[in-house]
Amino acid sequence: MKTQLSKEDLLKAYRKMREIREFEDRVHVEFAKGTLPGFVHLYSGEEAVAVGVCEHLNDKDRIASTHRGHGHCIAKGVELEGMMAEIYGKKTGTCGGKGGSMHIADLDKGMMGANGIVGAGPPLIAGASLASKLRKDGSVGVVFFGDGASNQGTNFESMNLAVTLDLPMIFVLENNGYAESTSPKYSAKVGSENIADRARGFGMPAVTVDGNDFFAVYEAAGEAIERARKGGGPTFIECKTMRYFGHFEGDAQTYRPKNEVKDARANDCPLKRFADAVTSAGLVDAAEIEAVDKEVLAQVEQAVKDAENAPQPDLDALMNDVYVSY
Amino acid sequence: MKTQLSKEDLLKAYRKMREIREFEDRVHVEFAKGTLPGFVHLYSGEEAVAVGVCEHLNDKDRIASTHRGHGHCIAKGVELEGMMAEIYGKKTGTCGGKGGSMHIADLDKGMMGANGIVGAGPPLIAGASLASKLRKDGSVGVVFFGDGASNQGTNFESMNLAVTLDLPMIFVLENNGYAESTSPKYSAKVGSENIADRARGFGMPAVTVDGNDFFAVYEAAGEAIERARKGGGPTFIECKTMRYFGHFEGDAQTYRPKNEVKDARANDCPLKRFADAVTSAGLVDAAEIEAVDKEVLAQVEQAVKDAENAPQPDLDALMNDVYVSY
Amino acid sequence: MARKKIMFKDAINEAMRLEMERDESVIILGLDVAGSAGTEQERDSWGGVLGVTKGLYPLFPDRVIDTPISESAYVGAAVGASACGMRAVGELMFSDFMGVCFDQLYNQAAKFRYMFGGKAVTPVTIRTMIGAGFSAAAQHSQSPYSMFAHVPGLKSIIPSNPYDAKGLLAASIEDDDPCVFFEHKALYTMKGDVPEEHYTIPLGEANVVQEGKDVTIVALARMVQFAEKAAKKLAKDGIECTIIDPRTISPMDWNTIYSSVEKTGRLVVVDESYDLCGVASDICGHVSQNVFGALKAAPQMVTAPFTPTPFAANLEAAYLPDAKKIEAAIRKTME
Amino acid sequence: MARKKIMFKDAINEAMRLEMERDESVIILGLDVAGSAGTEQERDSWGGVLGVTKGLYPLFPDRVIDTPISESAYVGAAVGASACGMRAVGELMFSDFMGVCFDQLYNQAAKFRYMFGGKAVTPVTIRTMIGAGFSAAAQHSQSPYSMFAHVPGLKSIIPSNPYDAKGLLAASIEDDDPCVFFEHKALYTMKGDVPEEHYTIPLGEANVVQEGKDVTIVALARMVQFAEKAAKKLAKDGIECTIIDPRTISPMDWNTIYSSVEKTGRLVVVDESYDLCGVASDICGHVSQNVFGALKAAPQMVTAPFTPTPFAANLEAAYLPDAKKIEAAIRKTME
Ligand SMILES: Cc1ncc(C[n+]2csc(CCOP(=O)(O)OP(=O)(O)O)c2C)c(N)n1
Ligand SMILES: Cc1ncc(C[n+]2csc(CCOP(=O)(O)OP(=O)(O)O)c2C)c(N)n1
Ligand SMILES: [Mg+2]
Ligand SMILES: [Mg+2]
Repeated sequence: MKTQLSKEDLLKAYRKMREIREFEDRVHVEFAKGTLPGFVHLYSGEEAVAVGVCEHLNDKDRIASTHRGHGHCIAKGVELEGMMAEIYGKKTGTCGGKGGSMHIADLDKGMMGANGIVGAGPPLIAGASLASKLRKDGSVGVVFFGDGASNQGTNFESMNLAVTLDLPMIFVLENNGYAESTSPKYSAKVGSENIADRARGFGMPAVTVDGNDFFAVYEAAGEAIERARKGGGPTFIECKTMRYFGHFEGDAQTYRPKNEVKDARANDCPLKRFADAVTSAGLVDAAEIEAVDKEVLAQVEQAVKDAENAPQPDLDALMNDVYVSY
Repeated sequence: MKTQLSKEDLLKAYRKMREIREFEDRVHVEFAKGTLPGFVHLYSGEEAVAVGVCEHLNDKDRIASTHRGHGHCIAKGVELEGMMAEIYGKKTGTCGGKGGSMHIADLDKGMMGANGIVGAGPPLIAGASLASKLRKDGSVGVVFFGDGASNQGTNFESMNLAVTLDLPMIFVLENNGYAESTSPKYSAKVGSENIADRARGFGMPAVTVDGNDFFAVYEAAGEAIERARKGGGPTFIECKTMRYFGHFEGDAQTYRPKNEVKDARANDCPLKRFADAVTSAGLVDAAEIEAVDKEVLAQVEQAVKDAENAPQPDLDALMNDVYVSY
Repeated sequence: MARKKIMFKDAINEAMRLEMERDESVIILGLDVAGSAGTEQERDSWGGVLGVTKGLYPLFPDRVIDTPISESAYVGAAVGASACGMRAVGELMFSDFMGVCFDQLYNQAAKFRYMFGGKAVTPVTIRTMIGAGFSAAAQHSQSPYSMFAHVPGLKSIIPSNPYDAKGLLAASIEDDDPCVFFEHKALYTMKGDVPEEHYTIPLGEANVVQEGKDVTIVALARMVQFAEKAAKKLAKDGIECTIIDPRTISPMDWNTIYSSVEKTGRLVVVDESYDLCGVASDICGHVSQNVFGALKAAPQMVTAPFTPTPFAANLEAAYLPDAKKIEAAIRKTME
Repeated sequence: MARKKIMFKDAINEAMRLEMERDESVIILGLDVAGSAGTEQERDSWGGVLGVTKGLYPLFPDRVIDTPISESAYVGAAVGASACGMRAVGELMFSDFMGVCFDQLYNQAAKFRYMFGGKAVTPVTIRTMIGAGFSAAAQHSQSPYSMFAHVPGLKSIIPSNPYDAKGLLAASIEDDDPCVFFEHKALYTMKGDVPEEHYTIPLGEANVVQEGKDVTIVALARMVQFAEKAAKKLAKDGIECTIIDPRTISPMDWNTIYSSVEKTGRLVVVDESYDLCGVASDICGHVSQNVFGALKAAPQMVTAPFTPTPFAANLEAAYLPDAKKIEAAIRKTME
């Protein structure tokens, strides 16, 4: 295999993917125990998308995320300790326990929030990208959204706005084959195999890549982001991937073929594919991969413990931070 | 020229176009006198679109219109006497004076209303078309909308919904080169000459026709409507045309090239083109055309007089018809 | 009538089923209202995100229609179809999502009849969830019905128990005006006696849950339970409460509220949403305008504080009105 | 200060110009805010649909940005840009169009700060027209500010004269919270004294237009003029009115209203929108809760009837509150 990434970079990317996987798998377990409240949507299986894109970004670049936001947060550098505490609704959470799984954000890291409204991200990142363009600082905006969200008017309008204003903006479609229980074969029948074809009609470059192949995502994103940084306008990237858990935790997934996830885990896991590729190419040792796995496991274990033990928010937090001043 | 239309049909179509032209030109004059209130948007110049499409429709077929709705109303068979009275805000108006220019509707004629909200029509006609489909009565829904409106999320969402549900629905884009003062070259840069290319990406047939050529519109619409009636799903038709007046009455039109309208009136007028074509093909006599012109002139003259002399709505109309029951 | 108590959500399901049986023009549109669309699995896998429409697709496969995620288009389609002779029931999953499709309700459905000179009839019903209490945070916990009530042309219905839910939903679907039907998600599992057969409850008639001479409590949806709890507590101290559940806030049954206040002279309004331009201040305002002379004490509002809904359980508990806060407000009117 | 009186709309233009001069991060986004985009003619041909932004594009060609007709995208972009260090002024042409883009204000801008644990600052301002009186019918005449006021996280500003318009818009743009600025279209040509230089008027401070001992009138936007007219008429009969213009309804300056009612004991609220869940009933409700003891008579609301705005001139005139209706309401409080 060919890649321009250094060993350090490769291990960093792998670590991020592993952090996501470990984090999500653990949240899945904790949720099943009944210790976690609210609606929780997990990103396991889609790690190569978030990490493949975000490895090109720095804190000045902005991303907007979805209801399925943990992976984007971790990929963008939000600390998983704070995230875990947030999901537990604790004072030490990234948002002080006031946002929860669906609203984790860290603006200092350029992470503009998971979002409970499907399709809310594209306009926001159009704005972030406009700020980048006006400030001429070379930063870009990236919006992640699902195959279901790709049908929302806000998404279409934002594609058109990005083209009109020539924004440094990347649309990353995470086509995981389902919006809740509905397939894009029903809801986004674009007359072709790829939803990206619909985007191309808006007048921007649009590609479809294997979203479980970190390197495919990484390359497509790199090209798009570089073009955007240089004033070349927006790009649309469709990543075909799969979610390993239900739409949200608690979903019985009766709409899925029996072995879909099992097969994917066995044969198309983005982490395995990455590890196999880099080890068999001799770029990274298997032992190094295993060391990362262990470290991340321990880190997540600790994050859960800390979150469990962390205090609830103080009651006066209820009334704080509605406004800067009122 | 070749056409399947009988002489009677040709004269009927011409009469509709003439009614629109005469009606609008007269409203323009009356508005300038200061006798008409509110926002008024005129359709002069675009007659071939409304009539070319609506000649295929019957009262069971539904259309939704725009802020520029008089032409669609007339083409769909709404009586111009009631329309004129409506624009004057009189009791005898199509809507009893409560709607005005922006809300003329006649549901008995399948005319679901001019609309003050840009992009409101497509979802409504998706619903109308769904009703057609479920009732299996062979009726169709047609939505008219502008180049500006083509950027509204509702429009994109409705295209996708129409494809998803395989609706008997026709999207008729009236590309008249301006949304208020803004050109689609700016606001709908689709990466090609035609906005229809953007629609094609949604997975439905999409064509672009000369919207000032009645026969081109008529043929494209006929094909689409026939397909829809037979269960063949939605079609998108872009009609390139021009409005002869300002965005609304009172618009100084400083955004337009000096001779744009003058040239179009001289060389590309849909009525002239129609008359020339049918007379030179020997299908209709020039005298017959002139007779229609005269009759329509008189009809509009009378409509204005009647509207002027009609009574205002009774004051208790203020509180009526908010609900069926409350 | 002898059957077991059923859940609020099953009462809603039953109302839809009966309406669909009675009237071919009743259709359902929404996200995953059947489920599995486009997959190789059997349909009806979801029946709506919390299973409320489950089982309807197999009975009416043409009339339970899954849509892409595009609320403007499908809510608008429900409106448009209803203006063309159907009685569409559109499901807006959470009322929090109103912001992506409000135009089709507030400028279209609500205004057709008036703008078109009385010629339009748009018997659309929109079902949508409200309410906090599920750690669903700021964008899945709201109760924005006051915004709908402010719109002439719309009716707003807010049931508080399974019996009312069934009867009011049937009435909404049969009603010839656009109705927005707000379902409190925390009530979905509430059980109650519900006749199996079809029945309707007229829109615009409040339910007097209990009568007492000292104070009138007006409460909506889940707040009715809390009001009952508070009233029970106060009864021990000899304070007797009337509890009125308006059930619909547009039309509002002012007569029932006014005549109760004329008897008790005291008013407490409990609402899960905010006081500013909300239902609570509205009822206090109308009562003070129209039965001022009867008031013995300042009317009191018990509402959520003016903040988004917080995620953390302890904050959300503090955010919600509860029996204690209601009790305190009632005692205040008795001072 | 010695210059001629200027129009309300020019005062708004001036506020934007001064803010753009003072602060590079101020940008304007909207439909035809410059105009002629994509044509071969010179830009700035429109300056907004009624010319309010005219002349700004030539001064700030990068920062006056025309957008396609897609309110969700560009209002959302204004929000997003503002969360990233800009101070965007988004123009939503008519507030009636809120229904196509409300989510970006009500679930996004309004909630960021709270949901994100106090870390977000979103100093976006949305300018938008309100008001009837122009035969603009049901979809271009509304005043839906009560819906915005019901949303924690948003501020709602409603100026009634050129001086306030300039100072309040400057304050809104400089404010670090999301502001929605409602401009009554019938006031655009109203003239008044307006200092040429920059100034701000604090958000949340009512203006006491005049003081009188008998009755407190609270009125907004265009209704202030009507209230003044009614007060003048009543003054001849010896009835002295206080007129309060809240100027912002969220935050609402309750103190000023309450202390006035404490003095006069009588309240009339005039609002161009509807009573049901609107500002008028809200103010009556809050006053009755909080200064009940001071009230000598039932508070009165003067609002539009609960109907869409009719087109015909005679119906629209009957629809709007006016000095006569206000006078009648005041006399009622004096009975
Ligand atoms: C406006 C809006 N509509 C509907 C929902 C409910 N909802 C949440 S996630 C989801 C499915 C999203 O599917 P997709 O975009 O494919 O993302 P995925 O869950 O597959 O990551 C739906 C319908 C919502 N949150 N917001
Ligand atoms: C949602 C909404 N946004 C903006 C407007 C204001 N507006 C009315 S017509 C118009 C331009 C429409 O242009 P186009 O769709 O091309 O139609 P045309 O006027 O050319 O027929 C605009 C911006 C509106 N009425 N509704
Ligand atoms: Mg998906
Ligand atoms: Mg146009």
